[in-house]
Amino acid sequence: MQTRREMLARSATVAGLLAAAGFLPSSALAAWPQAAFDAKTLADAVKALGGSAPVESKDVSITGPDIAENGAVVPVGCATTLPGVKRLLLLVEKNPNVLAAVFNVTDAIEPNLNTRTKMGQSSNVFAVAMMGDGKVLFASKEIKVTLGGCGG
Amino acid sequence: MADPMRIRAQAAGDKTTVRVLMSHEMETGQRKDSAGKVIPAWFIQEVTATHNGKTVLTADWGPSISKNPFLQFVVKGAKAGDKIAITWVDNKGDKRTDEATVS
Amino acid sequence: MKTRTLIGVAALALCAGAQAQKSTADGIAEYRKMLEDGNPAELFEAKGEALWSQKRGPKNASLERCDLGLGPGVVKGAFVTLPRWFADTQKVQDLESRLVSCMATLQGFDAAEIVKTPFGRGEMANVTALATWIAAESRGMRFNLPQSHAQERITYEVGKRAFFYRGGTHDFSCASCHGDEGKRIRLQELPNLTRNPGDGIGFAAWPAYRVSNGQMWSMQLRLNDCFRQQRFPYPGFGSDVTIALATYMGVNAKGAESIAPAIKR
Amino acid sequence: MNRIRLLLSAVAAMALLAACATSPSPAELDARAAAAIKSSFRDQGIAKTDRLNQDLGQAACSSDKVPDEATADRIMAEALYTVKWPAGGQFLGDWRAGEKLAQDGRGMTWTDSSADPNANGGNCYNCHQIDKKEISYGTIGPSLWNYGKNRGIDDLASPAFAPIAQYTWVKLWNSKAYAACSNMPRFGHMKLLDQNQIRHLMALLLDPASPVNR
Repeated sequence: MQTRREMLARSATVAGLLAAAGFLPSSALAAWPQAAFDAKTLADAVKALGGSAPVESKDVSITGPDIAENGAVVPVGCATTLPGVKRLLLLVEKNPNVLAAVFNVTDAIEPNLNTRTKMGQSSNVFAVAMMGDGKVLFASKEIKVTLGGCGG
Repeated sequence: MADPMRIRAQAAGDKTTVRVLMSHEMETGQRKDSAGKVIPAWFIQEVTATHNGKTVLTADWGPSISKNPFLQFVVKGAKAGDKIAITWVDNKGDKRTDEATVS
Repeated sequence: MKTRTLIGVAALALCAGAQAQKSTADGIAEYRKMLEDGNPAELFEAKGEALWSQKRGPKNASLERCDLGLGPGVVKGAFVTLPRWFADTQKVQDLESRLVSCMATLQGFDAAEIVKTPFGRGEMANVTALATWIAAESRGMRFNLPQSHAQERITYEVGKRAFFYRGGTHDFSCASCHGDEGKRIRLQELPNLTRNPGDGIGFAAWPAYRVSNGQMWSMQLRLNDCFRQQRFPYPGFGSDVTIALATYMGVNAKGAESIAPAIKR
Repeated sequence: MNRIRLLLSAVAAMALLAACATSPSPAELDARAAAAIKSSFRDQGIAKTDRLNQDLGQAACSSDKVPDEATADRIMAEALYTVKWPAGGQFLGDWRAGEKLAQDGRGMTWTDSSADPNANGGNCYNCHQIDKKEISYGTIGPSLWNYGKNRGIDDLASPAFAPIAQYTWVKLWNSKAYAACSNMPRFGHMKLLDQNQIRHLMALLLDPASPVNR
């Protein structure tokens, strides 16, 4: 049984080897925020995107099921009732890399987006709203991931 | 070449709900095949949505978005007959654009 | 006094247990509902629809003259009558084995080659996509398999026997899991397939998109994986047992509404 | 005269029709099914076609009817005879290892590389409620929550322990000893789990320290 630290260390080694061999699929897009997607915590991800420390807010909402029958596909949504939002983020606290998606919102759409994310285990999921005035607000929700089927 | 997307864009009043399904593996780069070799990451990194040619949304995605991704958003002011186009680009540089007419 | 307290605690524990159970079931139902809108099976449906009319194969022909049982080219309603007897092949065939016959006769593909191809690859992936679209064309219709031909009735009886056949390292048969009402494996409800399990349940839900692995599963693959979990050896694609089981389940589902292609755990 | 001839030929025609419509006898259908099963499967990995060869119990429990009493008795008696008792009379292992095995549904399929018991799980939660903390459990078998406690085992020195331990060991080793057509796999007899693994499951169910008995 590997500990989490051993596993992380190992995957870091693997990643290092791959990078050295030129195999690491570094972004095909210059603008893709690599550092944010490498982040391990909510605060680090937001920081990597140039945001300040996130504050919990009831004006931001995260939607999703209480229980997911399968972690491979978990429907989640992020929204805010406040005007002036620039970015909406979706994050899964216990995934190896927390950030799942960054939505760059314009005035032409409602600040309400839905997608589906993978979850390795039961975890909090976060919706973050990065506002035009520099405020960073978030909401969280716990989603339980159960084991389904025969497990074989 | 990647398979086409399915885009449904339905107007109700002055709002149009857009639902998109994309055909993509969204491989995380953290799984191993049966021989124990790491399966390289392969995932959509950027999604762009346009309404009659004008960009209304861009998104950056990581590999934790589910396989065959789903995206739903609401465009203000779009009406029946308008065009909604979606483009995705993955980390290998593959891209695909599909268009739907608002109904 | 002490006894009363104990009973009180026990009753509380029972209530809590029952409540937790209910909310688990509700939670799972809510999760499934959320996934219905935007079933990735649509991606396979679209692919199958395009494949049907595309000129392909050594004969560079489309499948538009393929007879799925209701006459050449008739797609709507065909799915809810399969498996059935086909005079040209002198066989009872399910949707997928029938499609392979059409791909061989109309398009010139090598049927034996397709049958050997693993699920999800090459022409087998195309068979699955075609089956997904053809099933979707009968969405909302009710199963009504013909049983007028003697071979259709014999196939049903063979299917019934195969359904109850115990074997393998774990002594499982299909009936071990699907022969009773109201049972579950983990949180997954198990339909009783020895009778009509209801609209859109069991036979009336496949092909289905499998959330767990992001694959489109046809009935042949569904049966294949049942046998894998049963710890049986490997059933051939379109083999007699798979056709007989599909006939058994399809006839039992008479009157059930098809919701295929569905979305599953 | 003509009418009689007509009638006769009508009768003959009907007899002929009836003959055509005669469906195969149950024995013929059994033979057709056996042939279909034989021709439909092939070896894949560790799952070979010899897994289709039925023993008495499998054959007798392969229809929607239960076997007759004499056959059922024979199946149960033979099953009981196969049971191997744990070495040194040691019935219990570690309930933590038992919980892990109970959660694990793997083993013996054609995608598993080894048929060694150490590659197998017990599949228990697939069919049973065990520790209440696990909400994802099946209902094909009865709930095993408080299994030992409900049977009066408060400590291992309790006189209730020995008979319950023996009963449970038999159930895990060869479930057919108590029910000819039990849905439960024969974990010991079919070499799905070894003696130590069964000890761990025994501890999960019977050890007063196991969360199952809290």
